[in-house]
Amino acid sequence: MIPKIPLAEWIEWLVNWLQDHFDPVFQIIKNMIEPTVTFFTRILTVLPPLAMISILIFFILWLTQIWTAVLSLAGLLLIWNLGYWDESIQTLSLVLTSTLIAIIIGIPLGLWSGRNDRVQAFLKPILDFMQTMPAFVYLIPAVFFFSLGTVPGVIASVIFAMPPTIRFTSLGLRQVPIDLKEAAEAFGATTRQKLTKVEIPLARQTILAGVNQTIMLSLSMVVTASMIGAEGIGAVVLESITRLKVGIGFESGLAIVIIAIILDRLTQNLNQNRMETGSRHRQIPLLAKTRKWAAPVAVLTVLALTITSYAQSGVKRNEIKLIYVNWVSEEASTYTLKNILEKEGFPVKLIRVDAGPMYDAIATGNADAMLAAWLPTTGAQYYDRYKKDLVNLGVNLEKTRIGLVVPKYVNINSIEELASHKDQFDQKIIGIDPGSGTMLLAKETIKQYNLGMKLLEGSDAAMVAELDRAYKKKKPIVITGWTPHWMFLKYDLKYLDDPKKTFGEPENIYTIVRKGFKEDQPEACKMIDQFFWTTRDMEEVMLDVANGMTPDQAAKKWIEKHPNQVAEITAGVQKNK
Amino acid sequence: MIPKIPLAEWIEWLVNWLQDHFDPVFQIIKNMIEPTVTFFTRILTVLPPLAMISILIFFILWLTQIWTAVLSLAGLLLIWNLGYWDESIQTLSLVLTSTLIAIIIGIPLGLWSGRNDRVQAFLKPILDFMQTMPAFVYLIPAVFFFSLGTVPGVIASVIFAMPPTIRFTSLGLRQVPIDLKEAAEAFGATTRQKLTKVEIPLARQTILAGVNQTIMLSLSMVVTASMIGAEGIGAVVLESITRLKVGIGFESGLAIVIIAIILDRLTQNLNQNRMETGSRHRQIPLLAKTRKWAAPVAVLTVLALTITSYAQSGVKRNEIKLIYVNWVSEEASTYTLKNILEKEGFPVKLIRVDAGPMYDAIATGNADAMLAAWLPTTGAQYYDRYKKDLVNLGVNLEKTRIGLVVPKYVNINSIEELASHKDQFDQKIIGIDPGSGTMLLAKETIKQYNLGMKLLEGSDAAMVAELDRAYKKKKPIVITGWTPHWMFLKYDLKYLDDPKKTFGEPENIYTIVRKGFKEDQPEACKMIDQFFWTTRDMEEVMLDVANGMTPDQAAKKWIEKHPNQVAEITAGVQKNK
Amino acid sequence: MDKLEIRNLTKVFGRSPKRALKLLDEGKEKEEILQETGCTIGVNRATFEIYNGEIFVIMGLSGSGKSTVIRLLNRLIEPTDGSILLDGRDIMKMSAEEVREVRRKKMGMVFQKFALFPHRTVLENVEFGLEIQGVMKAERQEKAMNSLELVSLHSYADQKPDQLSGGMQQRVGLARALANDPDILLMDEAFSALDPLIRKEMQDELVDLQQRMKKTFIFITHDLDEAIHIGDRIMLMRDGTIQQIGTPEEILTHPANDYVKRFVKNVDLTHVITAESIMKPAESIIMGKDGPRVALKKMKENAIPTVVVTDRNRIVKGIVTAEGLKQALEQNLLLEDILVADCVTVSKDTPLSDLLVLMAESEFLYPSIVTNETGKLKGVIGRGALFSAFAGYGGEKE
Amino acid sequence: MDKLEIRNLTKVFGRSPKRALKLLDEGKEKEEILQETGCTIGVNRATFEIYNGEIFVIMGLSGSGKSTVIRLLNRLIEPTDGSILLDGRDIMKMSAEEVREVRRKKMGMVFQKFALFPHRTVLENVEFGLEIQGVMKAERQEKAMNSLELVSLHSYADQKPDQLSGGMQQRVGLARALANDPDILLMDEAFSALDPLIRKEMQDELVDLQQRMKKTFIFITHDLDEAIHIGDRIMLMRDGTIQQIGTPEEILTHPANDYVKRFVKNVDLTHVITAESIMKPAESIIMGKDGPRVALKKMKENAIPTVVVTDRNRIVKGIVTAEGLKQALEQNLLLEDILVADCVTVSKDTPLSDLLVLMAESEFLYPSIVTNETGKLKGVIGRGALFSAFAGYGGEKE
Ligand SMILES: Nc1ncnc2c1ncn2[C@@H]1O[C@H](COP(=O)(O)OP(=O)(O)OP(=O)(O)O)[C@@H](O)[C@H]1O
Ligand SMILES: Nc1ncnc2c1ncn2[C@@H]1O[C@H](COP(=O)(O)OP(=O)(O)OP(=O)(O)O)[C@@H](O)[C@H]1O
Ligand SMILES: [Mg+2]
Ligand SMILES: [Mg+2]
Repeated sequence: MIPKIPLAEWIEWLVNWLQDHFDPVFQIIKNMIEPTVTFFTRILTVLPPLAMISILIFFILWLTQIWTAVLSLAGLLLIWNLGYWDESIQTLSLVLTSTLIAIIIGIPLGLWSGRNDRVQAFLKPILDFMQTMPAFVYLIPAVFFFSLGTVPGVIASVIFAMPPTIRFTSLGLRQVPIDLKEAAEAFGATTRQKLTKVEIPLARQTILAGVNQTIMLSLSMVVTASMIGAEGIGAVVLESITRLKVGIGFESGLAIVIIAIILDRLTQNLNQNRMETGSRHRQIPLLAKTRKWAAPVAVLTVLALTITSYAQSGVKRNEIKLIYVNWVSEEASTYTLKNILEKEGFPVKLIRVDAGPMYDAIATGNADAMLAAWLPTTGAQYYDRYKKDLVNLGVNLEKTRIGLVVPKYVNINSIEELASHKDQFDQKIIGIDPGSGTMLLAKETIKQYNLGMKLLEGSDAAMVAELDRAYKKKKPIVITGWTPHWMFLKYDLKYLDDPKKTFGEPENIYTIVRKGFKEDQPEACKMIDQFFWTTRDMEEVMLDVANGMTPDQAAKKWIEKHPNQVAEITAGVQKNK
Repeated sequence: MIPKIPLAEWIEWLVNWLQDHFDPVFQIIKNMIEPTVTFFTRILTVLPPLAMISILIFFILWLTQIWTAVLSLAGLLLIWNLGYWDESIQTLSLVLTSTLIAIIIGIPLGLWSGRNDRVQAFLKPILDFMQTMPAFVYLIPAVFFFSLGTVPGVIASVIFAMPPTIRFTSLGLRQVPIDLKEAAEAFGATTRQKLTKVEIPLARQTILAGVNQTIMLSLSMVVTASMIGAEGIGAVVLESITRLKVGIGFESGLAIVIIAIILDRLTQNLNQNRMETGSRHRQIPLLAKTRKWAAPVAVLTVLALTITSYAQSGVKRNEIKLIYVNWVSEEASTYTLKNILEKEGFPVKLIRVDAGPMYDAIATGNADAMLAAWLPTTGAQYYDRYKKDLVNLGVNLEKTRIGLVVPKYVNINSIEELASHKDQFDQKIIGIDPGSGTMLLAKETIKQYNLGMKLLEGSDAAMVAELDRAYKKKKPIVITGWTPHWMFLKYDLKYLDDPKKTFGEPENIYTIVRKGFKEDQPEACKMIDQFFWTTRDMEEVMLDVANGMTPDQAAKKWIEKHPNQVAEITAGVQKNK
Repeated sequence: MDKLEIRNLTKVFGRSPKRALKLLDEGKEKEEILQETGCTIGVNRATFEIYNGEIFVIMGLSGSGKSTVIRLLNRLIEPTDGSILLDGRDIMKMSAEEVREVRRKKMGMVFQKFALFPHRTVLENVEFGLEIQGVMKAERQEKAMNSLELVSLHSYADQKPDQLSGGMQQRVGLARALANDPDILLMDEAFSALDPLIRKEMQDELVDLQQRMKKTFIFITHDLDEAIHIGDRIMLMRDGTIQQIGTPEEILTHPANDYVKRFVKNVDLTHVITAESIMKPAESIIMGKDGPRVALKKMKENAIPTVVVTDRNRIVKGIVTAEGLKQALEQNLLLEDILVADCVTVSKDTPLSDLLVLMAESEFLYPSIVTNETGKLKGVIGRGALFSAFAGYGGEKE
Repeated sequence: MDKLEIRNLTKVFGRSPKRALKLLDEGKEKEEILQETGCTIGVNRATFEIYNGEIFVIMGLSGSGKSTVIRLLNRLIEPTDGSILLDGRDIMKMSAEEVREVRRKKMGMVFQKFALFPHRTVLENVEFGLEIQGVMKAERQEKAMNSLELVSLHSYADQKPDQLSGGMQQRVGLARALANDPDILLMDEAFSALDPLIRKEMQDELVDLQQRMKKTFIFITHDLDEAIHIGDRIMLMRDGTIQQIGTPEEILTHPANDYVKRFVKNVDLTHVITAESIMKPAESIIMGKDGPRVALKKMKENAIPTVVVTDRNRIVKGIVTAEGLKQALEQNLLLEDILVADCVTVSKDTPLSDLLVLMAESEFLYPSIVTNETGKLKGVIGRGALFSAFAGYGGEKE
């Protein structure tokens, strides 16, 4: 028997080799893609949502029929209402960039393959490869090459989404009737003229259907892209799904769908407009007559927005990038710091990631600061790894705690007592998501104390819901709890003593900035360094968020209510002009 | 301001409502999809791989040109050589099923929308929805409705992959020249005749391009589908990627690509065959003349295979479903048991899943038995949850162990000594994947013993590679180890004492069967009950696998070498006829 | 009997047919209406009948609505207004099912632009109509083959239409319509791409079909000669309106207006006017019964220089001239001896142009004798009558 | 001067042209070769020239390779063999660049199946050639509009081709080719869908273009009358081979073989043969110089019944007859008094058929006088000469 071909090894070697030798190339690619995405995001976010929606609708009105515009308006307002505007814009930028790249590369390739059988035969398996090689497989190398963020997301989208454009451009070209090609030739058309004047216009419908597929597929990659740190609505979906929140997942998914439908209608209209010129004035009574102004006005508007956004960004140039991990507690602290910084005139950009990438980003200088280093336990694995590239500014919150928690009205005080009272609690401890550190420790605890109770799995939200229900009926309940958590503000709770220390020692949360940040932004760094608050403060903010405020609102409220604390944080810092 | 529309809540409510009231419908769907997938898998696996490859190639040769067949042969052999044959067949079955469904639903819808503008306008946004609503969002409800496994995978594939078929069928129909439609009408063609005799043949190219896209997209969903338990190559990709094994990920991804390329070539050839009849005999000198026999022979072959497979399955009807979690250790034990059972004439089906689903499957009766219950710690969360629906047959392997491991030539024996010798080990402990329980315990250990060493993350394989390197140079090294593991056979290793018991107590591995299994299959159950071996036995098998054998081969080898032990296991059991 | 009755048939292309019709009522021209409304007048209130078993030819300037009329007849396009009665039933009011039946059994069509199915071979194209009707494969292939042989394309049966030349494609379209064997054949410039030889064959085939099978043809052509040759009646259209309907002769001799006149201007009427229409009743004597004297008497009575000789069944034998008679009387010859047998004898539908040539060849020595199909005497045409006919119909030449 | 020299041009469609050529050499028929190899003979070793400024007509049965020849001329299809010299340069050896130049500047083409661009308006279609050449928008629109006016379609400039009737589409194709103003125009059945009136206009336009602009036309048609009317030379093809090339008269009077004979059988030669070819030199006297006696003498010398009277510039004044002269001598009348001025006078390219009609109208009293363009005497045609010509060329009629 033939031995197994060591393909896996070859590939790993190749990836390493590429990583070692092609870095400049990857940097060039990165430097081309990143600004494009930023460009789109910038001009789309330079105005507040409603203003932006108006402008967009105005253009849609120009390009298409009235009811498409109405539909788009409804969709965009829904996105805004659901609160996914910013994320949607980021997603849109990502999709526009990938689609743009896919079209710029795909259409020429498609044309080539439409005119040359050999190219077609050569491309076909490659296209198959691009569409079916699971994105997960090349996302990892993509991260090696381009580091986390939007760029590998765009690249993955392009790889997955480009084939339809190529395939259908080729197909469209091949379907152009031969006698029309001949006619063009008979008049001495160059290959190029034949393409632009005859073949492409006639293949237009098919090509656009391909482009439409490219847009759809590129949107369908949004969630996958977010797995490697691409910002946008995909991240929301991913987050909600890992938390089993179908509703929110659907909501945010819907935002993607709305973008898809609007883009689809636009490309579709582009298609029809060309097909039947002159005779559609009955359907667009509104702006049809001024249609000729659409192009120049569009150019001017985009120019204006661009200038404004880059002018603004002139101020924002040394924007502070705060990165945080996707936990409610860190959300609270980071938003609070952000609002304080902004009040003092420092522009701030927030980046939400997983724990690993957070440390990575600071270490590589992709982000400036973070407030979320739970040490020595939780963040240890990352902290230890990147330690030499981080600057630790010290604690911003002391004494976090994990343990079993009961309402104050429960009459036991120690875990040891629990074993004998377990029937009171139905022999259940209400836990959270199975994978979390808290749960592991809770299990250990049950074992160590021989509690013989069942640890129920669920989620943070489910646990609080259960607590709420019991609390209202004053029923005994025991949950896995940790501080800071807003439930301690809302309910009268207490930790059960843990004589065996199975839940470990309390941790502190540290502030960490990148190397060189102090030199670059001494004032901001000082303020970040001085940021310090208590679990109670944090819980205040978290509670407001849990009750429905946005993190920003909650943070602002806290800042207003605690002027003294804020003053301490900003003490000795010069306002930024 | 308008309050946020509570869309998320509505959706959650809707999902619950559907779950409560539409269960019969979902069951019907499930009962239609599952047998189809099984059907494909059965007839494709009834023969050994090489025989199957021959048959497939023979048909490809009939349908297409010689070099397509050669290419396909190379591809299939590669898959087989890489060891992904079974998984590929499962994937292929899944893809064929979804494509079939997508075509059966998609083409009529496409035709309808191609002939009716209103339908087209209505379908467009729905298609956008299907393609861009992230699969993750509806996979969760799909699991609610259809439980884990292939069915929700197929449904997700169909949803994502069907739109191109609809879109391009519609487009193709719309591109048929109006004068040809008129000609058909002028001869009194019914709508149906016009469709089948004129419109579809003329739109064929475009329709097939759409179907091709459907196949591609359905293949691209394979990995996502595997996230909810669909078997096949997707699971391999997912597994390798979560373990950061780019090479294996690529290898298995390549198997998907090969399937894609072969399917692509086939549909493409279907296309061309019709386009230029009569004149291609120069390109297929081989079997062209016997082509007219292709259809009947194909039907006969499929029939024969079907009968054979179902005849076999007549024996297999009460096939024993062994389920196991995706760890090398459990692979070893499960394969060994499987081979013993088969030797005694009991047909066995193996199912590989994640830990949670494994317990779930036994509890719900979807699988019969498992050998992989690490208790009381590792599997506790699941075991506790499902306990009442499981039958615990007792231990099959005693005293698993986790701890820090060093080669015997290292001159320390306890973790406590490690602190003072840490420079000898470069202050490093070689760990495995960050999320695993072992690592958490190792971290705890470092803290508890105040070792001040760094715990390196990586993977099982990376750790062994590192160990191998050090071992050859007789360099001191400390790793996180567990028993059973084949490295203990290959290298002379020892556990470091753990006086503080930070790594917890040893666990045992239990055998668990579903309720009622004993009654259904008393003989098999008895044998499964009697299955018992030692870590050393298990490690033997694992080592062989690590050295390149397939699990089946390794299991068979072990059975041959240990007739006595096998005799004990099979003692008192009647051979199945 | 009327096969088809068309009443007030109107078709306006474009978005606002109502407005266009109103402008039309106000007497605007087609082009003005196009400029103003973007609507094109296809057919404008056409009312006419088509008789059973006739070849009805439609002519007119390009864009005058001929194809539109023909496509309205089998309802390929819906009319803006008007009705079409087929054997007394209104096609416009038929259900889709009924229309389909009509198209299958009663009306075949040859398209101006061929409209062959590129994905089918020539044979499969010709089979199409039968296939639609559910005829069995063997039978329909045979019929299709016959049809193809009719247009001499049987050796191309397995090629695809795009491998054929233009004229061959047109013939495939023809064969496709013929294979169906419908009562009524709608032929839109069905011969335009045919060479003269095949065209002649096809024309003859058409006339043959009409006479043997009593089929009705509605035939669009731009070839006046063809129209005159095969057409029973001709309809002339302009800008969607009917200008004149009539037999070829009617149209040629009595054009309804200037347009028609201009249209037929270049036709050499002498190709159309037949011997019958200018012949005079012939004085004849019966061979074996009458002698030279009778002949002379008849000449004198009627002041004519020749007299026709027939047998008792009025079968023409020849003529005798005054000189011949004189000679006979002088030399006592028999009628047979002075009989001129090689004089010009034509059938009554010989066009004048042919007659002129024949008489010129015989140097106008004798008048021509006109006979019916069985050779019986119908009349004579003297030189003078012929010349004056030419003076009247000779057409304007440049 | 030769504009185009075609040498040994061969085109075989299908996969194995070599084999087909071999079979062809063995003398197999086109259809046999098709059965045997699946290859169709398009053109078979055609060698001919096209002169500068002529209208070269190609005729032949459908499928005989006419379109193939024309498409080979501008290299739309690559020949299997042979060469084409345009102004002495081999088109087959030209680079793509050069071929493109030739197509842009030197050769226009009208397609048998129109090949209009459906996505462009009529005007944009006509602009196409100019657009390709990079002509500025305003200029090319103007030219295109002119071209459209020529085919009277300017009011349809903004419609799409599929909104036009067949004939209108063909005219758009025509306008598109004309707008480019090329030296050579390849016209593949360019008038087949036109009605007689517009067709006549177009023919005249063509002849005008040829004469004014010295353009060369290669013109495929199935209409023999058209071919004869506008063609300087006619080429007849059959199954890819050239059967005969010659002026219309040559072809009609001396058909090279049976096929050609059959092809032209139905043509009334008298429409083709002109007065010039049967006229006799005329005896004439000069008015004011010669008197009746001179006339009489000439008559007697030549044994003719009439003599032509001209002025000193040989401009025809009329004829005098022997009787007239006798009368003049008897009554001492002047030449003017006996002059018959209303005798038939025709130009030398009047076809015989017209002449016959004219003479018939005047009852063959006098011979016809043939003059050149300026009215100078060229010859006379007597009744006898005319009749014997008819006896020779009259064609077979059924
Ligand atoms: N693309 C092609 N593939 C195969 N055969 C072809 C092709 N084009 C033309 N032919 C064959 O070549 C021969 C000559 O065709 P061509 O079009 O030149 O005829 P034609 O003289 O123009 O006839 P028509 O008067 O009907 O237009 C025909 O027998 C035709 O079947
Ligand atoms: N689909 C259409 N849309 C708009 N206008 C049309 C359409 N079809 C025909 N017409 C217009 O209707 C008028 C009549 O067209 P029709 O095709 O009946 O002419 P025709 O008499 O057949 O001419 P030809 O002899 O050129 O074929 C033309 O002016 C044409 O522009
Ligand atoms: Mg027409
Ligand atoms: Mg042709």
